[in-house]
Amino acid sequence: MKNTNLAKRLQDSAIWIFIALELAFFGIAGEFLSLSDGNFLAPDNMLLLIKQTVPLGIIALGMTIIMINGNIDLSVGPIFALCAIVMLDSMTWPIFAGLGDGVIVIAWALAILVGVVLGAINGFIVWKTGVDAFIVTLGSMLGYRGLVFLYNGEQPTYHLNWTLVDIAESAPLGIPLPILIFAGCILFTWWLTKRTVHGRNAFAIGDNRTAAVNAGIRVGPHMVWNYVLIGLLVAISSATFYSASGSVNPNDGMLYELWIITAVVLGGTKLTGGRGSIIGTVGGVIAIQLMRKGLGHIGADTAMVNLVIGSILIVVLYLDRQLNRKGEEELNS
Amino acid sequence: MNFRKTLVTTTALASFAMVGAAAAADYTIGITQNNVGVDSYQTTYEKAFIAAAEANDKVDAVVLDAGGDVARQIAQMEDLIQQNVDAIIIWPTNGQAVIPAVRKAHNAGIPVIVTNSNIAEEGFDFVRSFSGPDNVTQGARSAEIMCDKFKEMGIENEAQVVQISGQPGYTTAIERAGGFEDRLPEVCPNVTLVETQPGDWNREKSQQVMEAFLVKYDDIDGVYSGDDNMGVGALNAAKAADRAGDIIFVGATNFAVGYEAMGRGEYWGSIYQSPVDDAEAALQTAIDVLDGKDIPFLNYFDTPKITQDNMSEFDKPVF
Amino acid sequence: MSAQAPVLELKDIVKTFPGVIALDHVSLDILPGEVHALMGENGAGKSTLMKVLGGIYQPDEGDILVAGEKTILRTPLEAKGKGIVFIHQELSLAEELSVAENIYMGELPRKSLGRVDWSKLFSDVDEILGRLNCNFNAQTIVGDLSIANQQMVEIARALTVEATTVIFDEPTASLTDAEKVVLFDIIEDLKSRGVGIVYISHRMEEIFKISDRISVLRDGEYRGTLKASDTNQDELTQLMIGRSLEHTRPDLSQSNGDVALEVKGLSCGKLFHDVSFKVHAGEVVGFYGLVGAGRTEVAETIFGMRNKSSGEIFLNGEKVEINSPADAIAHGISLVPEDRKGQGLVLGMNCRDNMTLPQIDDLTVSGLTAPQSEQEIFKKYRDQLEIKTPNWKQTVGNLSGGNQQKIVIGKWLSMHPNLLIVDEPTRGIDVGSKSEIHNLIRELAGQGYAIIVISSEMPEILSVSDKIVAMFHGEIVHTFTSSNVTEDKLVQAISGIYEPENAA
Amino acid sequence: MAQSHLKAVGEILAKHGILVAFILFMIAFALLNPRFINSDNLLGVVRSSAILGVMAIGVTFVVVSGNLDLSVGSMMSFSTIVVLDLHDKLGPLLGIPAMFAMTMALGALIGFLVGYLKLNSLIVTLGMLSAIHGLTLTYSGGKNMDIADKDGTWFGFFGQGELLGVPVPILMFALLAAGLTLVLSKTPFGRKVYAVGGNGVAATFSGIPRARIVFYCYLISSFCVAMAGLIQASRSLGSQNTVGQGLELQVLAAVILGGASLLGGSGTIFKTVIGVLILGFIQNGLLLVGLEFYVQYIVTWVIIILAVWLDIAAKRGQLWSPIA
Repeated sequence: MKNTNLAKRLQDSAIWIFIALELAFFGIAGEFLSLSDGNFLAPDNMLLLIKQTVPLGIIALGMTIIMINGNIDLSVGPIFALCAIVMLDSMTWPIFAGLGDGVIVIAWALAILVGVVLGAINGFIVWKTGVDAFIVTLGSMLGYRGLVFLYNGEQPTYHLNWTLVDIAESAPLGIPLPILIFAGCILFTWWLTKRTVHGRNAFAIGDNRTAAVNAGIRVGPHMVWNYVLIGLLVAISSATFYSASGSVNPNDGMLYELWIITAVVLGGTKLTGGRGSIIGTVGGVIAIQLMRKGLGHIGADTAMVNLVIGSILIVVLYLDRQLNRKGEEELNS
Repeated sequence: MNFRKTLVTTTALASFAMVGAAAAADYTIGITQNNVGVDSYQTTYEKAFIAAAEANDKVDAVVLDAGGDVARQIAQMEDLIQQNVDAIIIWPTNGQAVIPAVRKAHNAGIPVIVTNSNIAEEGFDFVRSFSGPDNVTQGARSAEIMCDKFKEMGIENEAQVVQISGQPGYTTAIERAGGFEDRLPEVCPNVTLVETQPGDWNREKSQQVMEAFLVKYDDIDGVYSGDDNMGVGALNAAKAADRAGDIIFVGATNFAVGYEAMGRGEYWGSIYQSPVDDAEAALQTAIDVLDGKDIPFLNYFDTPKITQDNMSEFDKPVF
Repeated sequence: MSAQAPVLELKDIVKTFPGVIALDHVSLDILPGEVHALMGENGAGKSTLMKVLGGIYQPDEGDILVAGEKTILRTPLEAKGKGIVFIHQELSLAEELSVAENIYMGELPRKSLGRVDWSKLFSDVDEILGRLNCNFNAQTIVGDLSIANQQMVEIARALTVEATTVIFDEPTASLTDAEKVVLFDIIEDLKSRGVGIVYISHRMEEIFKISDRISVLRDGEYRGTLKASDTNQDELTQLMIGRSLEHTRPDLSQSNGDVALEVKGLSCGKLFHDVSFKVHAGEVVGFYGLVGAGRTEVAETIFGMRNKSSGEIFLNGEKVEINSPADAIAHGISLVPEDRKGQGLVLGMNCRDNMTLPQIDDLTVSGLTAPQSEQEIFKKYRDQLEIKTPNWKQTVGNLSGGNQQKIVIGKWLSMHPNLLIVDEPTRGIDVGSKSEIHNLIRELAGQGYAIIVISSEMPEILSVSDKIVAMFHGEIVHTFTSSNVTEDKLVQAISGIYEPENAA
Repeated sequence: MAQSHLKAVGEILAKHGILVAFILFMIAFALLNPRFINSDNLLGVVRSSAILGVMAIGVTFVVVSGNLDLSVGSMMSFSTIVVLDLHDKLGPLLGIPAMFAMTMALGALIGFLVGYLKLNSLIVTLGMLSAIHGLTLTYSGGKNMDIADKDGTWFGFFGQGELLGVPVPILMFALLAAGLTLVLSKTPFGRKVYAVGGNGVAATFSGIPRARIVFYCYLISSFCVAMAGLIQASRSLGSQNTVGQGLELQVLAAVILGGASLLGGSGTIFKTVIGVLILGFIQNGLLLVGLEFYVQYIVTWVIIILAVWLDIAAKRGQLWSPIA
């Protein structure tokens, strides 16, 4: 039994070893190749790195719980855009005219409402129709993107409110607000998966659904709550990001779902469910953003970034498979 | 730490040639471009910009490409600010969304020059200068080209025109469409613009949009597209439905493909705009700002009309 | 055991599946503080009865009385609520979670805000594990435990609830002797606390060691209950087998064919080692043993599904290397797998396609599939095996278990193999057509096929095989010929307690 | 009684539901805008869905074998850019086969990773989606790819030409569909693909080389992508690097709409073609009715969920899922 513990420990920390390698490589390579004099490993450059992982990072936390549960959600991209549209547009609605800057709180609340409702719709369809989550969310990815365009045609939704921008760019206790929000979400989802009954049931359902059903866990509502949670996290991520930019294009959020699934898998969460960790996912998201930023720093163009990230994903998948290869009992089917 | 030092010294010479940096470059100028991979204009712009920067030994250039993603462009702006470059040139992916990032650079004391496609009004007081074509005039000139041709053909009283605009939310697209839609009724009051759909600077999408127009409208007399890349897409659709003969195509930013189509007599006219001028003007504006010279806020460079009649005066675009 | 009120009573339980009467008016009573063994051949209805008790199946007729009161058990959860706990042979655990979370799955102790009360959970579980003197604690991850320890977790789960009845289904199948001792102590402990225990097993010596009363089922009928103290193995075997052996044994033609298959010193990792035997053309070699004895694994290795770690295989005297089923089929070997649904059939495909799958490459006309020749094969074996299916288009998933089995047999017979291996030929077959399959096997032997039959039903092995290879824990204990085999020698052999006096 | 009745209706619906839906849509749109059913329009729609259709046929093989392929989008951009570039460098006669070889080499790589190394097909093709996009950008240096002398070449034949009055893309689409239907439903290889998708273990037990079958399915899929790239390149004799972006999910939607199950073992090329045509005609119909193109996304969402839900409901005999 000993080697499985070693394998498991290796697996859990694999993503962090990978990040350390990236830091070392870009740190050294950066000295020569990069034109800017700033040192890549400078503390505030690292802080900037974390800030840039926030949009995908927050959503990836929700995706982790969905995948631990054995499901998946391809519709996070359009939900991300729709929440932002409602947030920015609601600030221009006449009924809130009298509130002045107070409208910001209402705008955030509406954005979160949109995220939760769209998440709940996904959850109910998966539960009540029994259709596979991949197909349901593939459908809702198209449907929600349609809703985004329906809202404002092909035009971007734009409202620049400088107080909102100042809030979003503020840095209480010296740490940028988005990082604090991200930290809060990490804490909550980590606490949920490690400490609460709901979280532990997610593992049980993902690992052995029949055992969970026989033990009396109500799988349906559990799934709906997970989709509501990811909807909430997408809304938080969207509100945080668009408060600082003020304008959203109908095509925003494109391919977000693919990058997020990549990060969660890199972090060690199994696609078939039952195993996964929030901390691993945070590692996965940072690893990808670090790769993008590092390659940019040493002058590699977008082509190289895509080529490298795609290949690394496949290499990690192969290593992961080697690590938990069962003994020779396995039939060579 | 000494390991890194020895590593640095031994390879410094090797890297010296590659970076081509002069003894001590006065200025480090960072540029974040819109989407280099989207079309040849932008690729040629990047090459011209790098060439201009290397030719000028007072300048070190940090060249980044946002790949059309707003989030990535904002991250690149933050990176450039963090590396405290002397000046930042930005080719905005979305004229409105980048304003807060531009303000951050302004507050950090780094002068910002916008190139090719301006940012929205609210951002003007954080920007030192805009260097690029005057897109509103371009739109108006295209309207004039189309109207003159209709008059020549004598159909200026019942002609129907469709428009394929650029990427929604992109200032150049909004300004050119605005210029065209304002100027057309002034020169040809009876010509009706029946529909406008975005082609997103994408030739394939423009071809599909044109196919839809061809199905919807039996007689189309003129097509105005935001640039020749989209214009050629529309032309291909018309040729496939063999109705290209009786449609007047007018575009902007004359691409090589547009120039050839004009040579073949299928494409009527466009606006001549060279990415090389665009790039060099942007770099020069940045250097002037750093040298303390005062330059006009809107620093346009001229983009003349080009039609089948006068195309021989221009040499074929290089992109 | 004084005549106390039974903890659990089954009265005239009837359960039928399409074409099969699984339980025919079975009655059973479990007294508190008693170990009530339940014995019977495979397919005698034992597991069906237990699934009725465990709330997995609903009886068609008859009543279940819990502490004298008539109740209906719709789900395993309801059964557990009524104090009936079922420890399955296949464990249903979440391997990624800790022991504690598995034991209290679905009922984790809560604190405010839906938080898990970890301290209470771990202390309760450690206390139970202590009672079972397990060598692991509440926080160990189940995936890291051995099969035996995982079984302990299932047993521990029974102790979390005030169980009045605990049902063990073949619990010692994969336990070492030391672990068996621990299990029996636990059973003693449960007994002393007045819990009624139902113990299902094949192993005679275990039954006599721990059980007070023994009930026997045969072919879905209740055959009676005996006191362990005043009965013996022969009487029980007789009760289990019922019909006298003589008339079931067909006349065994003397096998004079040459050696079709010879296996020398074959072993595969921990599964089985140093297995050697011969199979002649026209001879049926029966492999008999308990679950986990390695019989299926031997067949899978011969068929190329597993890679052997050592040993040689000879077909018609010629040494062959078999690394994949495709090689085996090329050498004319066919394997009818034990798990019809999982390994034998593509449920989504129709009957004809399933039947002709292994030889599809040969049934072609200029590169395309030839429906007529496939049709012929299907019709031939449908009639020969009397497969009840409306037409060849019927998807296999919609057929009954017996017919599915016949499709798989037809699939491999149509290959005209020179070595046919059949794993549990009549599992899930209704009692009526079992002898049909046995006659077919004998007939094929008569036609010169070399056949290996793997079975865990003694009467089947006895009635079909010319030679019987008894295996225990991955080794061949002894090879009997049809003349010198007796039941109790066979039973002793497969339980690993057989001392060959001087028998041939 | 009710349940078996529902099952019977469900069975018919599941088997031919797609056809019924397709006909209903056509009638509805024809009534709303007569221009919809004039031959030019119908031909135009089929021609423009030919590219998506050709790719969907290839992906059908992959889905029936129980796997997924998200890389077809960027692989199509790759093949379009490469054939345009090689057209000028080597001339069409050499360029086209070279492009097919390069594209099928990518297909072979994926086939090796998923088939022989048994890696998860969703993640492998997700990685390849990004890697191939990088490859395309590196190959083209980010520039558009345009044929220098557009009039002096016959290369436009595939995308713009006509044969016996029928646009060439439609002919290629029909020919490929017919040919591969033959392969999938009438050859031993096709039977094995269904077996591997339906139950991989049982297939191996029947002597079927599962890894090799999966490998060939990805090879066929990459052949179809190369065909699509050829048509696309020839249609406008020039292209951008992102021409195939987002097609992979539209292709998957068409295959699922056609009735192929993501678990493998079911689905036919005919049904996939119907799925592609449904998507094409809905987009066209909505356009003619005057609705924006994005309404089509919402309609597609509804019919995908409905189509798959009814199919599952028919199989289990209950409308609502049994999940507690």
